[in-house]
Amino acid sequence: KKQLVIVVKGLDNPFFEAINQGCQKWNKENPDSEYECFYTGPASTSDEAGEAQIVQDMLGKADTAAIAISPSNAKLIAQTLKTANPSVPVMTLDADLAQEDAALRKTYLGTDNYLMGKRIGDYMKEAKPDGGKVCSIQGNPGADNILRRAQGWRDSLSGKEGLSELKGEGGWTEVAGCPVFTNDDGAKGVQAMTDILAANPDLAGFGIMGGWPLFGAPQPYRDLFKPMADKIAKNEFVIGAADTIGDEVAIAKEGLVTALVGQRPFEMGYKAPSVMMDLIAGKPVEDPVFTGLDECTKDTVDTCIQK
Amino acid sequence: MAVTLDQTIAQKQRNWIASVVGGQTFWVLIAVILACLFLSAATDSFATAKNLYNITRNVTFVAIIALGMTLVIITGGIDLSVGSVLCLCSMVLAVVMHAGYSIEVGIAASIGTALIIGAFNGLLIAYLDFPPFVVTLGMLSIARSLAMVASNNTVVFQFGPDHDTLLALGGGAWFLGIANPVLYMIILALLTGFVLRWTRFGRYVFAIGGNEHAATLTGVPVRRIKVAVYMISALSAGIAGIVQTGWLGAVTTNIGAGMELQVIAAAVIGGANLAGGVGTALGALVGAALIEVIRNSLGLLGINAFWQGTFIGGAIVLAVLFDRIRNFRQSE
Amino acid sequence: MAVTLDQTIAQKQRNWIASVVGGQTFWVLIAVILACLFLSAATDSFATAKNLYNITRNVTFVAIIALGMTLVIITGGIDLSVGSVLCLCSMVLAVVMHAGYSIEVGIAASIGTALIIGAFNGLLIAYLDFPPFVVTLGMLSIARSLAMVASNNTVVFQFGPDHDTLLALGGGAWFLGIANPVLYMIILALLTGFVLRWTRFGRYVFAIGGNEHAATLTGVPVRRIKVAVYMISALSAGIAGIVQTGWLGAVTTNIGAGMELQVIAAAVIGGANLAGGVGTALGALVGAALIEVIRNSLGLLGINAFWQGTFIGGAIVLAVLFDRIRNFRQSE
Amino acid sequence: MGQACRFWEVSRLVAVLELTNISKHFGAIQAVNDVSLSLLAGQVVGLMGDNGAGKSTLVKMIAGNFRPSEGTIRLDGSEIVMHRPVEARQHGIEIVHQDLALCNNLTAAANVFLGRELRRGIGPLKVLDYKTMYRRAGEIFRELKSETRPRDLVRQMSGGQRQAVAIARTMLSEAKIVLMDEPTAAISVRQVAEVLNLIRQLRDRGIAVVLISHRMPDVFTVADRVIVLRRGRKVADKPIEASSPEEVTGLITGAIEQV
Amino acid sequence: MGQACRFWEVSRLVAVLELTNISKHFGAIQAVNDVSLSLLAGQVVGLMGDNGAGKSTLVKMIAGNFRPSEGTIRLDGSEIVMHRPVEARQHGIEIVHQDLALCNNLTAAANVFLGRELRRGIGPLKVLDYKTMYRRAGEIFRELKSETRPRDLVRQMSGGQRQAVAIARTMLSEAKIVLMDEPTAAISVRQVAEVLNLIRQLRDRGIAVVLISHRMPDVFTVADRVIVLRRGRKVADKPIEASSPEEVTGLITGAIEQV
Ligand SMILES: Nc1ncnc2c1ncn2[C@@H]1O[C@H](COP(=O)(O)OP(=O)(O)OP(=O)(O)O)[C@@H](O)[C@H]1O
Ligand SMILES: Nc1ncnc2c1ncn2[C@@H]1O[C@H](COP(=O)(O)OP(=O)(O)OP(=O)(O)O)[C@@H](O)[C@H]1O
Ligand SMILES: [Mg+2]
Ligand SMILES: [Mg+2]
Repeated sequence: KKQLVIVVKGLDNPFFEAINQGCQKWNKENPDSEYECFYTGPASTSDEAGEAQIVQDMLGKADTAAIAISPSNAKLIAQTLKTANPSVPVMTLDADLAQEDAALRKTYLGTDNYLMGKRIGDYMKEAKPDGGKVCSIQGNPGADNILRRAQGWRDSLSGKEGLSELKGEGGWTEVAGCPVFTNDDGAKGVQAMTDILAANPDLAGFGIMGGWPLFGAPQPYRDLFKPMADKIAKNEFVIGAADTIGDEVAIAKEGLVTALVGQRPFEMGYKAPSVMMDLIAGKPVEDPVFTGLDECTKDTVDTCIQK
Repeated sequence: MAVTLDQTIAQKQRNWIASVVGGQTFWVLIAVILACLFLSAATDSFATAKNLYNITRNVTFVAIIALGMTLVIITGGIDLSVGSVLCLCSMVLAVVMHAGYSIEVGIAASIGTALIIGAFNGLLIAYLDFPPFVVTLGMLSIARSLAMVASNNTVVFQFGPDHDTLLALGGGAWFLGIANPVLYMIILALLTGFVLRWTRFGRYVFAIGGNEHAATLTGVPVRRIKVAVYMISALSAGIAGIVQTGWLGAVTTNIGAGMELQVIAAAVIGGANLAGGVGTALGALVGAALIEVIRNSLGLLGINAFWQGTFIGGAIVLAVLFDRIRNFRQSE
Repeated sequence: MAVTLDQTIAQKQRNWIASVVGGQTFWVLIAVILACLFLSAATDSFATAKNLYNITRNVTFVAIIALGMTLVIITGGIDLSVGSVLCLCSMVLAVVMHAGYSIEVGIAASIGTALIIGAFNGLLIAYLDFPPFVVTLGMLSIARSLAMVASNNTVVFQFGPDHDTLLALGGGAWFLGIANPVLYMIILALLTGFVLRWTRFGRYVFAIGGNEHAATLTGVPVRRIKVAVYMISALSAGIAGIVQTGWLGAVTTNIGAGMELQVIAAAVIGGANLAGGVGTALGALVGAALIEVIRNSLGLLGINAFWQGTFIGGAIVLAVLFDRIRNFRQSE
Repeated sequence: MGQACRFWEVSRLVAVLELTNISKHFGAIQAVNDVSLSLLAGQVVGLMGDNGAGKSTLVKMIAGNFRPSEGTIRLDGSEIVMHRPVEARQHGIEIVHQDLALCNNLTAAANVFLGRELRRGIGPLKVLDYKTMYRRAGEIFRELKSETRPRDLVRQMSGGQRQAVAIARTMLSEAKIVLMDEPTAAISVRQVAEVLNLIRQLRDRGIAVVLISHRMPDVFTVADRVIVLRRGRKVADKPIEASSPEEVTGLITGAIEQV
Repeated sequence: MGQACRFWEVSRLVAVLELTNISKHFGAIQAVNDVSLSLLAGQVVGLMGDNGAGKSTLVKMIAGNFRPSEGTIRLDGSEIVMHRPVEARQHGIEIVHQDLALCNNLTAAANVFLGRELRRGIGPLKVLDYKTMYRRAGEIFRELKSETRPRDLVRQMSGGQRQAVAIARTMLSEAKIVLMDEPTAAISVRQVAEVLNLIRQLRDRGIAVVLISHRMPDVFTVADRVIVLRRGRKVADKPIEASSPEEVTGLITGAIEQV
């Protein structure tokens, strides 16, 4: 069978596993297709060069009919694509190339990360219009999608564009020691949040740009915020968090987070093969194709996730 | 003359105070205490019950593994696979319990996995004379890959019927308000200390690290001890994995990534010598504590995130500096 | 009798064929060749010009650093900071060029950074007798943190006026269609091989690894050589960083993460002995090549992504197995 | 001379250990080649030979460190096969290794008792009995007249003290055979005299002693019989009074072929 | 005896090296305490003493491995301060270390030339001259009558061969002073004779030799003068013919206080 290849940033992330689930579901539903969906990636999300090497390998493989890439280093993948000059259609998935390299791929399928961050900010601002001291929790220091979310989040809170740190704009101030980079480690995330909270008792909220502290360490997260459940309910303390993976929705239900803004990785994985087949067939395809966002608050948890 | 000989034989070159003060462990302990005093004075938030509760709990996972690692390091070996073994053991526990088995079955499966991996490492190292670095580096890769296979790379956060028991095990505080993981750590440290000082096994571990050839010649079962030591190291990673699972309430396939270097750093900072023959259980704890106190303080002091790595790295180097300066003076 | 003595003195216990075949490097080279033959037969896509171009280029970054690491390992040390140093040097180059300076200035700044870091590591290790593991572990943390500071944690992908020169340097193929990085790697490997075999410096590196005490007693400038060795290691990471920047066309604070273990694995698989005294430049290349061939083949053979780690880990262990079995037979 | 004769006579009665056609090769190297000999209770045998002649290899086989490639070892008339050094010790064979086999990071007492630590306690829970080990080690050092402190690390000890620690090992249990591989190489005249005295004491207790040494005077002072190895083969085995330093030197260097 | 006298007389004329009130302490340990002595060209000095008496420490100071805590060293009448072993060699002082100071992973020739490799080439680009080093090393081994192959690794060598390698180092250049720290400890009678012969050869070339040994016969065979250290102090320094093994033994053990 010819392969529709999906290369993700790293296998160590359950988010990408959801993409894989979508990919496998597509395979199950299309057993007779001349194509199959093939999922791969480097072992670790931080292995950027490794991802580029896998992209090369896949482009060099005779079976490859089309490829969808989730670039962890957009510039690097762009460079790789330039030198490889692939004959098969290329698209991006989940994360996109930079604006000026857009010509290297046929389309982008995935979340609008900027919008996602903006929505997190919107929820926080709505809950606490006066602002206060905040801290953003980020993942890997080099991850572009997270940086874009953070930008959207800041833009939303400040009402201005392109600030790299909030210093009172729109009433919001980032405290010293923030942003925190957790390197996609849930426990580390919660530990850092605990420290920040201890150091700044007057903190007004957290903006969590990647869901690690919630789905990777749900229990310590609960332990940390259960005593503050009241304040969260009264919007005295606000937490906006990314993703709806694992235990996150349950946490929202318990009222320990103001709002969740989640992506739809399963949908990405499920849709990607069809998009790629369209590209192979030469059919016109929209650019970009945004998968939607699932937005959950305490009240909407039962209905917010698109099935 | 006879008196002199008897007196000489009864003497000891260094009394126990001298040998305590002479060790690196002591100086690192001093550093930890000084750091704590400084933080208590400099911030309101350090010396609170809650912060201390958190710090002591955070320290445990690295510390527990560092105990096993210390044994390995004393024999002159190294175990790079502990982070991945922690991940695999957590995952086995999670998957088994998620499938509806009881917590006992889950823990047994998890411990069993750890022992098998440790035995594999140990057999290759002891009987086929593989370099420990290579074997355990290979296992680092293998164990994490198996964790992905076992879980299908998903987040497991529901642990079947015994869900709450597991969470209480890792997240509770059954005794005097001390976090459970801390209790386990203390028990394991006492056990390790006891084994090292008071058992024949511990004596052999030191002998192998001091002079493996001599140990073999005098009839120490060097190979069996080495296998046991790698099994203990994997076991400690497994135990840490189980406890951590109970604490976190969820398992992903990236937990414990990069932990091996942290654990080795803790053991080495605490005085274990990678050349073999030297190390203590207390040192493992103290080394882990120093790293955690630094990490905690960076948050409390509001240090810029970009600079935090510099502080942590600097502190690791500084921790050994005390000991070096002392040695340096003495030898000159 | 006089004749016998003369004959004895003229003899050599092992001729060069025996000593080549006797080394681990040889067996790993055989393994690499076998793997390549197998892949050429089993897949259509392995033995294509493009794939070979990619493989040879991919191998270079680990291989170049492994050359420097081999020197460190021969002296009996270890350098865990190379991944972070690669990152910092790339970042310095990128930031300087982005600020509008020429490529020469950028490279000079980058190399200068590498040398300073190497000297720092080396001075602590050689003159203050710090354990190499601790110092370079601290530096692992520090260098990456400094890279964040230098770049403000942004992605740098515009390199000022000499942008294209830099990309050509790393991404081009100026000679017979061989990727430039491969050329650099070959030149550096020849240089390293030459230094190890034909210079006094190389001789001293081996002497230090063989018996540091003896080297000191016989007047080898042990400390200065050690400092030089760590500087070379950092330098090799810096060079790899510059070349990789030219190839990648973008620098983030992530690059080189976890690379230290890969590099050490390459050196050790290639026959360097972490106990010191043994290692070759060719070995570093062969070790890096084996790892890359395995990685490449897993993708080409369509192995399930979850299982890839198991294969890579297994291969690392297997690589040493050949050598072990041979040794084992001999000693029995 | 009269004394030596006395033991020579006794010895004919009791052959504690008999080696028959023992060989050992390491790969291509033939370290010991078809050696037969017997050790007799209460007799000191000096084992001499050039560097690399195979002396250490021979005694290591007796001590259970190596297994012979060929040949048999008979203890008190019955054949034994030893797989580990512990088994040799259980048979009453003790050895002082040429490189002393000491762990620098342990105390003198710990080194003396290495491999057979004393333990106390009840049932399966047994802990090391430090006190008794220190006491016993101290007693042995006193017996050896060596200023060695049982509680000190071996790392800091002088050559003579290290030697004392290695020799002390052989005195832990009542051995039948004591093998000494160059016990006097690096120690001063004072301790040499002590060691030779010790060997005489062992002999007088009826223990068979093998003394490997390159020091002709030592061997001729204390040994009852001398065995010379050359290139793995036994080239001489005779009562000491029937030989002379000159003859032995000739045998070692090969100037004399065989006697 | 007559010969010894001859050198004793010569020596009064030429004091190659003079130590004045040399002391060395390591932390609290006083290894060498206020020792003065002079070495004379063409004279062999036997340096004896108990284990830990400070013999090795003393010669290491002469060889530039340690710097004295106190006291001065005078070479050919002018004071020298050495910071590194190379400087001592430049002054014509060679040493054979007690632990031989060999690198097991290098060849015999590489060990012989360690620290002063021969190189060839033009200008700044110099490469190791393997060929000449192998040749020279071979010549020296031939001179020493040692069956040592310059191209073999030291790891695989016997005790005697290792000793030969260490001794060969001292013969690379024309030394004024050769210090030998127990060169005969672990080697067989055959090589002992060679080493003693070698020492005589050195002496006859007018070189001052210090021989540290625990073997009384060696010292009394070859030395012209004997110095005894006890607990870091010099307790005797007299011509060999004015002393006796018994006296020296007494001095070493402390039975005789001082002469
Ligand atoms: N473990 C081993 N592996 C290979 N060869 C060995 C081993 N042990 C000894 N040999 C070799 O066997 C031969 C005999 O060595 P052995 O140590 O028995 O000599 P020796 O008589 O004790 O010499 P010395 O007086 O120097 O101690 C030597 O050629 C030596 O290199
Ligand atoms: N580097 C060192 N650091 C500390 N103490 C030392 C050092 N070197 C030697 N000593 C101590 O100095 C004293 C003299 O040692 P030295 O080696 O000179 O004795 P020696 O006469 O050569 O003995 P031996 O006959 O055993 O070789 C000993 O107590 C020894 O422990
Ligand atoms: Mg021997
Ligand atoms: Mg000495």
